[in-house]
Amino acid sequence: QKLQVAVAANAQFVAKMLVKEFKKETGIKADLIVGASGKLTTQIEQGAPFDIFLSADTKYPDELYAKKLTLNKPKIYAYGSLVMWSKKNISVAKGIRSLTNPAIQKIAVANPTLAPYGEATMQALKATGLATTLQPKLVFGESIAQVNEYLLSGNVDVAFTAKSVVLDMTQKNKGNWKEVDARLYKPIAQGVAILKNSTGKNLVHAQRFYKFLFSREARSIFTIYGYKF
Amino acid sequence: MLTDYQPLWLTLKLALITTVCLLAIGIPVAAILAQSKSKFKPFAEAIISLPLVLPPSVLGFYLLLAFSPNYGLGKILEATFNLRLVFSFTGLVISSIIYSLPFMVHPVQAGLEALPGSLRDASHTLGKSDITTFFRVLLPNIKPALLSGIVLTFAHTLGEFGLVLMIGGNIPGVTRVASIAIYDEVEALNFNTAHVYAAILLVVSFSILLTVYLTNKRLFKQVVA
Amino acid sequence: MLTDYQPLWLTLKLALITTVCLLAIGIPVAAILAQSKSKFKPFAEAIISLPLVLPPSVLGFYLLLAFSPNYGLGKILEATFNLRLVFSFTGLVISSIIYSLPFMVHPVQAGLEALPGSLRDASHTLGKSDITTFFRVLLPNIKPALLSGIVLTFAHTLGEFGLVLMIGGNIPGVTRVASIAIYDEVEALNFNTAHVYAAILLVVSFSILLTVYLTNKRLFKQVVA
Amino acid sequence: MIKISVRKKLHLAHGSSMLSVDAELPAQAFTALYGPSGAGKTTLLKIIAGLLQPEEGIIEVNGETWLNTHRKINMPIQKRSIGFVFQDFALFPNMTVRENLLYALPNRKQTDVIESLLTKVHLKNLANRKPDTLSSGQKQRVALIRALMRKPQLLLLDEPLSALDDAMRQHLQQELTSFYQEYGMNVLIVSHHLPEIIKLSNQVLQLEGGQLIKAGTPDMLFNLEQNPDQLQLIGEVLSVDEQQVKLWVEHSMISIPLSDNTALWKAGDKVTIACHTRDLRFKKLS
Amino acid sequence: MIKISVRKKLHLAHGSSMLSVDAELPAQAFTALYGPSGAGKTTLLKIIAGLLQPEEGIIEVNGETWLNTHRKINMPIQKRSIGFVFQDFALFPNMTVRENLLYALPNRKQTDVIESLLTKVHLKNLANRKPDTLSSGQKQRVALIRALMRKPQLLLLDEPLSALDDAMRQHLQQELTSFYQEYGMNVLIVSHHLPEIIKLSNQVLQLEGGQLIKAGTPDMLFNLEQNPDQLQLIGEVLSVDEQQVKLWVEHSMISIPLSDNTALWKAGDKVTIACHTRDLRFKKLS
Ligand SMILES: Nc1ncnc2c1ncn2[C@@H]1O[C@H](COP(=O)(O)OP(=O)(O)OP(=O)(O)O)[C@@H](O)[C@H]1O
Ligand SMILES: Nc1ncnc2c1ncn2[C@@H]1O[C@H](COP(=O)(O)OP(=O)(O)OP(=O)(O)O)[C@@H](O)[C@H]1O
Ligand code: MOO
Ligand SMILES: [Mg+2]
Ligand SMILES: [Mg+2]
Repeated sequence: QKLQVAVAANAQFVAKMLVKEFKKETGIKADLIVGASGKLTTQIEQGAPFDIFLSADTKYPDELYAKKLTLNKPKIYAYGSLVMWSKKNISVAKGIRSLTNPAIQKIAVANPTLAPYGEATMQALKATGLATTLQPKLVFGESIAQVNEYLLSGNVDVAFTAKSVVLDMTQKNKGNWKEVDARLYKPIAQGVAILKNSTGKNLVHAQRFYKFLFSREARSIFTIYGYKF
Repeated sequence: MLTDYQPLWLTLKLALITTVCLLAIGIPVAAILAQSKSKFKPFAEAIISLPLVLPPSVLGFYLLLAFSPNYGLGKILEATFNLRLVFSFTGLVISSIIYSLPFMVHPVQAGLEALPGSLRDASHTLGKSDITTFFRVLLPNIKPALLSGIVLTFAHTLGEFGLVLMIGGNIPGVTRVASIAIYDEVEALNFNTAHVYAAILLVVSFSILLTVYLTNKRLFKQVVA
Repeated sequence: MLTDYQPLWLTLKLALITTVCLLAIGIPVAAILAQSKSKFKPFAEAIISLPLVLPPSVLGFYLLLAFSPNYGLGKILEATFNLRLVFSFTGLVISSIIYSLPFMVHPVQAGLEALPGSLRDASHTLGKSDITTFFRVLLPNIKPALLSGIVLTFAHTLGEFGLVLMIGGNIPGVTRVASIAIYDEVEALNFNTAHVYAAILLVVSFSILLTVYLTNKRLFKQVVA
Repeated sequence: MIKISVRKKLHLAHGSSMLSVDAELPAQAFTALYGPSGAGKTTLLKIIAGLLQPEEGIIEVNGETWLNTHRKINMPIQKRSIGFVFQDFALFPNMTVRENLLYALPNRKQTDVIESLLTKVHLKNLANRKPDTLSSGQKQRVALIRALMRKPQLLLLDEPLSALDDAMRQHLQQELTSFYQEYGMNVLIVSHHLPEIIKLSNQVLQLEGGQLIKAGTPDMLFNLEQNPDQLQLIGEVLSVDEQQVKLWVEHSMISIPLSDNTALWKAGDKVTIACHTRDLRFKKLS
Repeated sequence: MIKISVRKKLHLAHGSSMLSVDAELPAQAFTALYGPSGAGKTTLLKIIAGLLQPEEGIIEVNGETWLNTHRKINMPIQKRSIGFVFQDFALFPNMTVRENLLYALPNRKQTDVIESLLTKVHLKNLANRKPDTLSSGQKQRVALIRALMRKPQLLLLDEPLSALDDAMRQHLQQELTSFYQEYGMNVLIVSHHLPEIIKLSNQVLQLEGGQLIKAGTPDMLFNLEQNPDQLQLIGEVLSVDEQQVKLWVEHSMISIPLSDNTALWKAGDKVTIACHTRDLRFKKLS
């Protein structure tokens, strides 16, 4: 059976590359299950048959560790960055302040109770003091992934998403983006853990993938996608 | 823990508005289908039944594109009426109407088709127009079917989930309906809140259905006895 | 772009198995309800219709609790049979059966109730048992209703989304059915793949429905002419 | 005067056939439509009412053209001055008896018509009942007076008296005759009860397999005036022995002594039996 | 011998009433059930068949107890040796005529019974047709022979001949009589056609408002005398005017002068007509 990798939505594109590279190196195939970190955590608690979990923060893997659902203490594999991504004709060059522009009608944010990137977005908005002003413009996606979808289908004008997403996407020339001032939100430390569910061959594979995540090859891929260490 | 009842009220509002709109739309559609002998009737019936079998994610995907201000319809709406349907209550109402259409049309059409043809004929031989015949003879005689249609539409809209998940945007007070709230609370592991919402929806849905089945029996008995 | 057809096959498999199981379960249930005069009948009917109106997230929530290896039923199943229903294909089949139950029971029950009572009586006066009467007289005379039941069940299972999202997860080859794959591809921004899946489901669903409506008309004509 | 000339394809049990009727009925005729099941009687009535369309046809009633397929005239049902009593009565279940009648009344103010007709058919007490709570005889009477509300030029009745017990049947026959005379209208009634036809109608149309095979007065059609002093029957010889001949006549057996006349008879022979009415003895059945 | 004693609550139009019948019928009786619409005829037939349950009752057929509510005996419908011809025929639409008969046959090998009965009712050509393509007369004949497949001790017929044209009615009357004699069974037939009852039955039960108001032979009930020197017929009064009475007797009309005897007659009355055989004139048909 293929390795089952539960991955936070912000990392879905980088994870795809990682899995490809991992297969090239080891011949081990892996499936990605993408979702909001909180949703994946809930599913793991319900007994979802995942082998390894790449979260968007450390809170969720720690919670699983506390409930003895992981094999190891979660470890940070990368730090992510929050960006603002906008449609072609809308500028976000002035950062969060540019959101007061009346041309911006809808702003997509990941669900702060399920997605760490959503939580970070709300922190940034509050820190700027624009949270209440912008409130009527906000729409919430299940995860970063739905936020991306809302922007790409043209239904919102600005989306708060992960840098890895825009780096993947802007190659295809899709709109403008601007990094959110890193001082406005708590650093997004992304943790990984091998899960109790993983047994036999899959556990061996999970352990190899876990190790691979901290390898030089993996790190260079993470770097391409804008992650820091 | 304090429960936020707004999603429940919103759901109720959505179900009510959808049902009223579908009464106005569904009854004429059912009436036309019931008396149609056209060879295109099966096509029309298949299209109307589509929401019954199509995944909400398919419908949601198409609506997302259709309503998007980037393309076609959505663009026109935004340009002319400054109306954006995704992430708006109006959008939910429109998609609920599409989604619940078969739940209104089917029972009413079946009711009309089950009426003996001689009732319509008799009214015609008494010199009455199609409209008079429909409102004074046909419609009053399919009350149980009409009731079924209303109740099924209402209850089914209470239960709408997939579509709202895709085009709603989870905006409290605007598109965060009860079914979405439950999903959210479950995913956030707030099982207690989820329990409250789920229990309320379960009780409401069950009560509505039970009323229909008990009433239908009674209505039926009235006709027979 | 290369399309992964596995979700479509998985969906087909789920729909087929569910339909076969529901034939075995739904027909007896419909038969019992059709001839019941019990005062509990409306309760049974309301319970069976519940999946029609209940949000998939409510049903999903309760199934999640029931199936979860952390509590009651799920714990027992895991302990005694080492069977885990959440995030498994078997779990999907069971929840699909619950979810599509009214789609099989309703048409078959309606078909049986619409048969003139004298057919059953006549068979009894000819010395035939209930079972013989049911399989040789009643069932063959509700072919259109039976066909509707089969097709609606099949098509409705094709379209299952909310439930799978909640208790199936998104595990390739196990629970990643087409409706979920569409949702996923849309979120992965692979709109093209989503288009392919959606178009296939749309065409399949529409063809099935159209066949039913065309066939029902033909079957009906056969009876009348 | 009513002129009917219609052609319509029928799907009969033995393949398709043609309903083909050409008839002229005098003004204020009480016409019976007679013929075996499936002959096309109901179809003809519905064509006249406008409920079915013939492929080809002309229908003229009292000088007004209701249908002329050549001249593309097809008067809407609502405009045709008809009253139709359906085989299943077709009372509106949602309305009481009085509401059914009120619905049919063209001028809603003339409710005294309703009251007088209700009284005439002894339904005054039931005026506020819903149709489903009425006996079939009562339903039939409501259907009949409802059809009269418009004072139609043509009353179409589809087997309105079949499957009723004799008392009820006779009561309705009388009422029908009196309405016919009082309103001076045309009546077209489907019936396969010969005595009823003879009693009620002054014109008969006989249909068979969609074809009009006979038309005329009941006297002409059923040879009634042939020999009213003679009773004519047909019997079958059951047995012949030394003393007597046993005959089967209309489901009873009689025996007669041998004679010259009967000498050559043998079992199975068919025999006509005649009797002068003065030799008959009558007794009313209670 | 058949013993019936049942009580069942009926929901009549005018409120609820009681079906209350106590009767004993001799072995191999051909019994007619007679009475106005809503009297409870169909209900009684269904109780005997076991399709309806009375609140209280005893039914014994040829010494076998089918129902005894006191002794809590209630033989299942399937075990009762009955043939039931329903008002709506109840042929199985999914089976051809032959398949309908085959389904009813207890021993699937004796298919020669089917062929001989099909021949007897002139349906051999239609054996492979589905019921929906048959005329109502043909359907009725299939229903009748299907009910005979089990060679039942009791044949129950619910208005099997109403709403049929005369020719078809008489044909089926003859067939019914011959089956009755050939099979030596009991027959219980619902009919409101008096001549038919007198022609066919040797026992009559008259129901009204759920009550058995008269029982006996037709001779007794309708004051007929049986006499081989007498030809007995039943006629219907067509009209009464100043000079004469017109009567409809067996497909022809006769008229007789007014007399004291006929003074109180009115149209629709049923009349027995008797004639001594010496007054009959016979002529062999060639
Ligand atoms: N709309 C129609 N078009 C063509 N054929 C029809 C139509 N309606 C009925 N028929 C057929 O025409 C034939 C005559 O039907 P119709 O109902 O007129 O008979 P009927 O004389 O009224 O018989 P019954 O005495 O049994 O009522 C039947 O064989 C029937 O199947
Ligand atoms: N199952 C039942 N229980 C109680 N009452 C019934 C039941 N079925 C019928 N009735 C009522 O009993 C009365 C007699 O009905 P039934 O059908 O026996 O009459 P019938 O003599 O056959 O009349 P018809 O000549 O019209 O067929 C009717 O008024 C009917 O409403
Ligand atoms: O990657 Mo997340 O869990 O959607 O913030
Ligand atoms: Mg007819
Ligand atoms: Mg009856």
